[in-house]
Amino acid sequence: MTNHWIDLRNSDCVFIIGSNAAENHPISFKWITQAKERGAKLISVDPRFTRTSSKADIYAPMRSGTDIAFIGGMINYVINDIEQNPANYNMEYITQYTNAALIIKSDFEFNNGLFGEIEQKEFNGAYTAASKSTWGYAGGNAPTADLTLKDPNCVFQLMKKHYSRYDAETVSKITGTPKEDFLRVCQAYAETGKKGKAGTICYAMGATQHTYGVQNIRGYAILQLLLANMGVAGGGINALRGTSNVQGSTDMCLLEHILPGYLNVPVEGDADLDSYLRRSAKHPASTVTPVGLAGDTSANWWQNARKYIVSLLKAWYGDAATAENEFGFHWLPKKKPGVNNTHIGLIEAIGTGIIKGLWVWGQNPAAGGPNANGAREALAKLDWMVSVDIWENETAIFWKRPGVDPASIKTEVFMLPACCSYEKEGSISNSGRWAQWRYKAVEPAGEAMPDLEIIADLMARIKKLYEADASAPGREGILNLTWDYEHVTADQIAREVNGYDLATGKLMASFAALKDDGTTSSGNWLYCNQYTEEAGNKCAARNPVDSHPQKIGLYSGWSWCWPVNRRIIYNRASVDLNGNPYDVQHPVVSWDSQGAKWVGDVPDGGWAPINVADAGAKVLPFIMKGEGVARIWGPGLAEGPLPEVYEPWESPLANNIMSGQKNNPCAFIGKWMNEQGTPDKYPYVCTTYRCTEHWQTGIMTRNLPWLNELMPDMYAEMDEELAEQKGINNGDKVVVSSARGEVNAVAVVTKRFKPLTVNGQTIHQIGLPWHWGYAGMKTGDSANRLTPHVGDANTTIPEYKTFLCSVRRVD
Amino acid sequence: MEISRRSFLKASGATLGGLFLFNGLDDKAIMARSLKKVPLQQKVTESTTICCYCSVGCGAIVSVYEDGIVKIEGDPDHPINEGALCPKGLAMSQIHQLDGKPNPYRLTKPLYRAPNSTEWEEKSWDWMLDTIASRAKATRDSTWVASAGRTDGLASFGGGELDNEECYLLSKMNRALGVVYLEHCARI
Amino acid sequence: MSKAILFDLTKCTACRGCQVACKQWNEHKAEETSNQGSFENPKELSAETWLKMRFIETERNGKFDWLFLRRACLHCEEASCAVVCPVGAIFKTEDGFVHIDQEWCIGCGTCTQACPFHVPHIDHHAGLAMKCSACTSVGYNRLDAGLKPACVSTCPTGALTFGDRDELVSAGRAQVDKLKANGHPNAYLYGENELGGLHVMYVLDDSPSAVYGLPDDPKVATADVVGKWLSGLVTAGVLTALPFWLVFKRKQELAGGSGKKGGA
Amino acid sequence: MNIGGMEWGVTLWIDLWAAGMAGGAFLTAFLADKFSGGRLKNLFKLAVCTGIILALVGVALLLSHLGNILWFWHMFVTVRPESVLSLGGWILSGWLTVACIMLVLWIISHYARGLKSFADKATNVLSWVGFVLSILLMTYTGVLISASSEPFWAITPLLPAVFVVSAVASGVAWLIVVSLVVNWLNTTGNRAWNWFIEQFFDDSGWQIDSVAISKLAKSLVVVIVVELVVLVAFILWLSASGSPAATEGLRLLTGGALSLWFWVGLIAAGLIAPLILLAMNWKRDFSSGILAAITFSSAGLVVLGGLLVRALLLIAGQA
Repeated sequence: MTNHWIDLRNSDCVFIIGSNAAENHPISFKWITQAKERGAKLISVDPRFTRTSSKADIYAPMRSGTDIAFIGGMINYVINDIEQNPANYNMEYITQYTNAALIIKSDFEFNNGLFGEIEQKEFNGAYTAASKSTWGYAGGNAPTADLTLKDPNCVFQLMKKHYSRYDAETVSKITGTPKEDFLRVCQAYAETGKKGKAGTICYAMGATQHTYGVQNIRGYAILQLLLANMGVAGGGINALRGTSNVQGSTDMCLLEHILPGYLNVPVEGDADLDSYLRRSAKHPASTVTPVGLAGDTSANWWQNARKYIVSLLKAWYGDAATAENEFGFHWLPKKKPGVNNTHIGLIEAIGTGIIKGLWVWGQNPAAGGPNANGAREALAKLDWMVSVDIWENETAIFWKRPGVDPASIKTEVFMLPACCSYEKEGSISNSGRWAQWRYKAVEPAGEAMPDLEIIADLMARIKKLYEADASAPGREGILNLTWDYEHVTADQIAREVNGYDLATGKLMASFAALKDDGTTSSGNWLYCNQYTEEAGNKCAARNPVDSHPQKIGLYSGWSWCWPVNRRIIYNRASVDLNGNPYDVQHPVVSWDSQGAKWVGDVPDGGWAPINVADAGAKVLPFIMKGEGVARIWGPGLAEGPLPEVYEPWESPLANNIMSGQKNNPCAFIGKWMNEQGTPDKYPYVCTTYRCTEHWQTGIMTRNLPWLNELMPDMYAEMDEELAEQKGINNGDKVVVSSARGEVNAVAVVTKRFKPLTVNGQTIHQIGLPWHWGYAGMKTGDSANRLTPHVGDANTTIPEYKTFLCSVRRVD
Repeated sequence: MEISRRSFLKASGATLGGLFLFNGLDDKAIMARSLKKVPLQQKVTESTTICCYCSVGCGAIVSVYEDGIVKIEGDPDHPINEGALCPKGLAMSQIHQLDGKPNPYRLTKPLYRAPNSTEWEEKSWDWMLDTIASRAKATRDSTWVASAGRTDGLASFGGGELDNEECYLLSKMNRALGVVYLEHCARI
Repeated sequence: MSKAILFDLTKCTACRGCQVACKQWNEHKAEETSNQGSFENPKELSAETWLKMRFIETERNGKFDWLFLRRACLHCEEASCAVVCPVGAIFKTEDGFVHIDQEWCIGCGTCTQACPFHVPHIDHHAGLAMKCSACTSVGYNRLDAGLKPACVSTCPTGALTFGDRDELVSAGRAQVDKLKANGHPNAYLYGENELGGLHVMYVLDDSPSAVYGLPDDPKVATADVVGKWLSGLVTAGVLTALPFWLVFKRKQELAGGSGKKGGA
Repeated sequence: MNIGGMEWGVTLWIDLWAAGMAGGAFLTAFLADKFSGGRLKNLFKLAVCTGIILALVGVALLLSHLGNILWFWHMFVTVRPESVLSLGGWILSGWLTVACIMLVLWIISHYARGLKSFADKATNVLSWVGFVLSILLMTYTGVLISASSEPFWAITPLLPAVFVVSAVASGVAWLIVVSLVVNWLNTTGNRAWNWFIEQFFDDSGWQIDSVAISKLAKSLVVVIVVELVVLVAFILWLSASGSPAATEGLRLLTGGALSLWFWVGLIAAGLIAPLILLAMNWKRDFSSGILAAITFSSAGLVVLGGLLVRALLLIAGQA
């Protein structure tokens, strides 16, 4: 979330798309309800009428997987409205704080759904380097701006041309959303473009779990920038994250492509730190300074990355990390470029025998990953597997799952009992980036141990093995690793994450003071400031008073949030060039000209406002971007600078209505047991989701009787017309099948799903929760037995949300 | 409220008074009675926690009573949830305890399944960690790519349910071992 | 001071935290349930389930809506359960909540039939009638401890509020007026006057009976009990007169007897 | 429809049936005796004696229905006239007390001849009290069900009428059945039976007058007719009530899952068949030979019909 949960109350329009906040984040509705009491509108766009929709002022159904058409249509609506009624929009924001006015290279072309030429790789297509180079700014590191937005090659005009194809009729034809509903959404949300009004977009996996998931979010970003909703209270793009510490685990970068603090992972060919930073575009050389804007300086904060990687290496390798050995940079593993190491790629690599050993820490890929049948088969190819969990989950017992003979599975399996959240101590970071400390309340169940102690003990044993084996390859990094965790505590690690001034041994006060000369350490620069000499462990702070002058609900004294306790990021975009807030009722920050300082939230850098600062120090607001302005035009992504609509990998349509390019050309298409279904055999659109009463693969909820009581069985939701065609009555047992498998479920026949008319064709959608599996107290079939092994072009997030299925009644 | 109660009395009085003159109305049911005062069980410990389910980050209070019963309710001081919790958050107590007894579905012992075996065997922590460590080393060494300082043979899943400190340590351990197949639920 | 709970249906998202909060506070076990084509579960209130949410799918003026109604004791001022209880085990607390004295109840079940809302249920194990006590059960009394009822404490959206009944009536009326002004002409504050005033009131956006299946003008179970007694007594009288007098008055046919003059 | 799960289930059907029948039998015998100038003391004794057994069965079942049997005494330290069950408890206890005292007085007057005139006077007074209590007892069984929130039971005031007339019908039928049984037992010459019966049937013999049995049968015909009339009125009133719940109960009864039991079991077997059989033999002696068998089975059907009417109405109201 760019903003945070409480801030939802400051919104004038809450636009929930690709999320079912009322069901999956029930407490969010505390704040959404308060916004509504203030007169805010709530919009829900969802294939299915959900508990969120039940509270919405406007509900619009849409065909799953057509978000880009929907959002592109909204962008088109807003652009037209901007041209007709510019007074209703914040033109200063659009021209000065985004790249709308910047000129793009003249050889940029968009043709029949493609932004250039594609070359085919093993699992996906990719634009050629030549094509990608046409997406850049004319003028390279000093692009010019046309503040009138009239230049035909400025971002605004290119975008206008691109989305002019997304008129309401075409949008309705693709999405199946009735045109009136679509226009009501456009009109209501466009109203937040007024100065002083704020609209927030809340999304979740409904937006991301597509082969073009990132481009869905890019669409939201463009819309929010056109409406000047970024950085303001009650605005932002808010990913409502689903796991208690998925934010923190992402910040700590338990991901193949990033190191703690979102530093890039080294790849083969990174000869030294400098070339690594250049390639990562986290280098002073990546600074872009637009010409012709009021702001004349781009902070390009990422150019500090050298300080952060060096401090990280110091935290990991201690005294062994020296300037001479580039602080141990080469002890970090280097990825092979072009190899997909993500979840889907990982399962494929198990399937093809590359991966021999796997440890799983509180995750359940045999139920939670895509194409679960394939994942379960793949696990049998492992030599050994470790499952660390508080329950026996589907992954841990894949070898004795229904229908397989355990004796035929060679994998050696270790299952370690872990503590639950209140049997141990530590911090977790919520979706609003608040890191909060939690305490041990009860003794662990049986011999269960905190993961922290398991990791510390395990690595200590591994380290000992390497100390004893002088012939072992690549042992230097292990031997030099700081691992002084014999009596490890969360407190000790929290300090290490924050980092030290190595000269004094004192905790660092903030990442602004981190150095690239090896005199500071920090396990994660983003968390530097969470634990200071003055304030102690700030994650444990419990000051219940909102100290913001206008009480906009920041509660800055309650816990701690990254970066440096900034509760609303990009907040320098919430003020005009003089530092006065656009929304005087809910100012995030404002410039106190008498005191020559910012008041309110921690600002995105303390520099004076653009009109106040001296020439050469007029810092543009979006400090994490090389160009200092927000990217309406986003050349960094795999499939082009503007989101373009494609059909999902499995689509009920023969063609893409918008262009000749049916699917995302850059999407990752897995090969491991991944059959593709066709509409003749699988005519219905299937989507998966969660319900309030269960959570993820269900292993954390299906062992709790109170929750089983509320939602006892796996079910399949469908519309009444489809049910009648198939002779299915409400409550009947049904089998839902895809090209990859079948699941049993109870039919929930409901008016909450309605057949949609898409390009004259009637489309039925079936919805499945994915909370069940064969382990635990209450079992059922896992919806992921049906989902495909395909992923987004940029992130390889699986396309869980749209695939083809069929359904039949079981007698 | 007085008026309504009296009119109710009158109504029932009128209906029955004529019939049963021998017995006045017993108004026990209608007139308010004081409740027997039995104080709540004495709490032994209260600890704050953050809900382990979704990422709203609601505060909760874990109360452990004298008889060992664990109850978990929303933390009224917490600015995000102000004491509220959804059903999952409220059911958190059952992760530890069901109807006053330990939840029988929890794992309480390290379990090992030998290749092709049909069942789990109980093992000690020491044995488990030593064995895993040697398996990890063997796999890493046999799949070591010296030029890139990595192993493709060892993979790690998980982290979204761990604490930040655990995630950090897991990241540190995996990177030190050269693991590049390193993923967790944020990806999916 | 008379207290109450106000349920504002327009704010409820049916997260059902209240259902679990109720179970947890009162230490109730989960019931075995099954999905029968709806999210709603358990199917009915029981001795172990004192509160449940109803999920109502409806189409009004061509517009679909999904409505969520609380189902638990409404704590009537004129409480049928209390009236019919043969041992006087059901009474009102000083706050106005209807309380079943668990040490006096004999489990006869009369209250289960008398309640206009079918709330109390017999716990066949304990042999007692059970229902929501607004968290005033002895040993589990949250109100005494200065807490709100568990369901109210946990409600995220403010759909449930607890406080002085007079204030909640005003709040409920204000919300109903707002609804009426916003396209809900049938909006209604259920419980303001029903049965002498309920201590659990509902802000409804539509007709209580047509949409929510609540009785429009609920009556105390014994409301017309005189008529019912009379109906029985008159019948008995008619039968006294008719067959027996007709048939037996010709006593001379009978052999035995003392010969005394008798009958009519 | 889950009959087993109904709060008011089989124990209550039997309870209400037995208690009502006890009251009905008392009322019948009392009136028969009084109208016939005190010539039917034997019948009266039989009614009281078997009525006590029925009432005890009723009490036992009522107690077994309680969730907390050991706390039944709470009912007897509480007087709550507005609670029908509380009243009912008192009425039933009062009735039982009266009946038992009468029984005791009869036995005493058998052993202590000197007390006979006092006992006669006392039983006469008590019989009037018992008569009133019998009417209240029968009525209470209906009012108990009717004073509820089930529209099927509560929306019309006629349920108590149905219960009263059915209680009287089964009371009459019960007396016919036990009279025939007693007369048959007398013919067996069983010594134990003779000893037992002589304890208080001695002064006027222990034979129930066959004319009295005929008269009871005739009364039964009339009562059945009344019952049919009241039932029809109940059904018509219900269907006119407009209450969906009541209409649904009625549908269940007359056209739904209960309809076979209702039409064949209750109406045909429990009412119409006995009515026809008895009416056909209006002029004949009901007490001997094949006619006795017909009378016996007709009355037996009415007794069972009395149970069925309660079961059906209770199920339909709770379904």
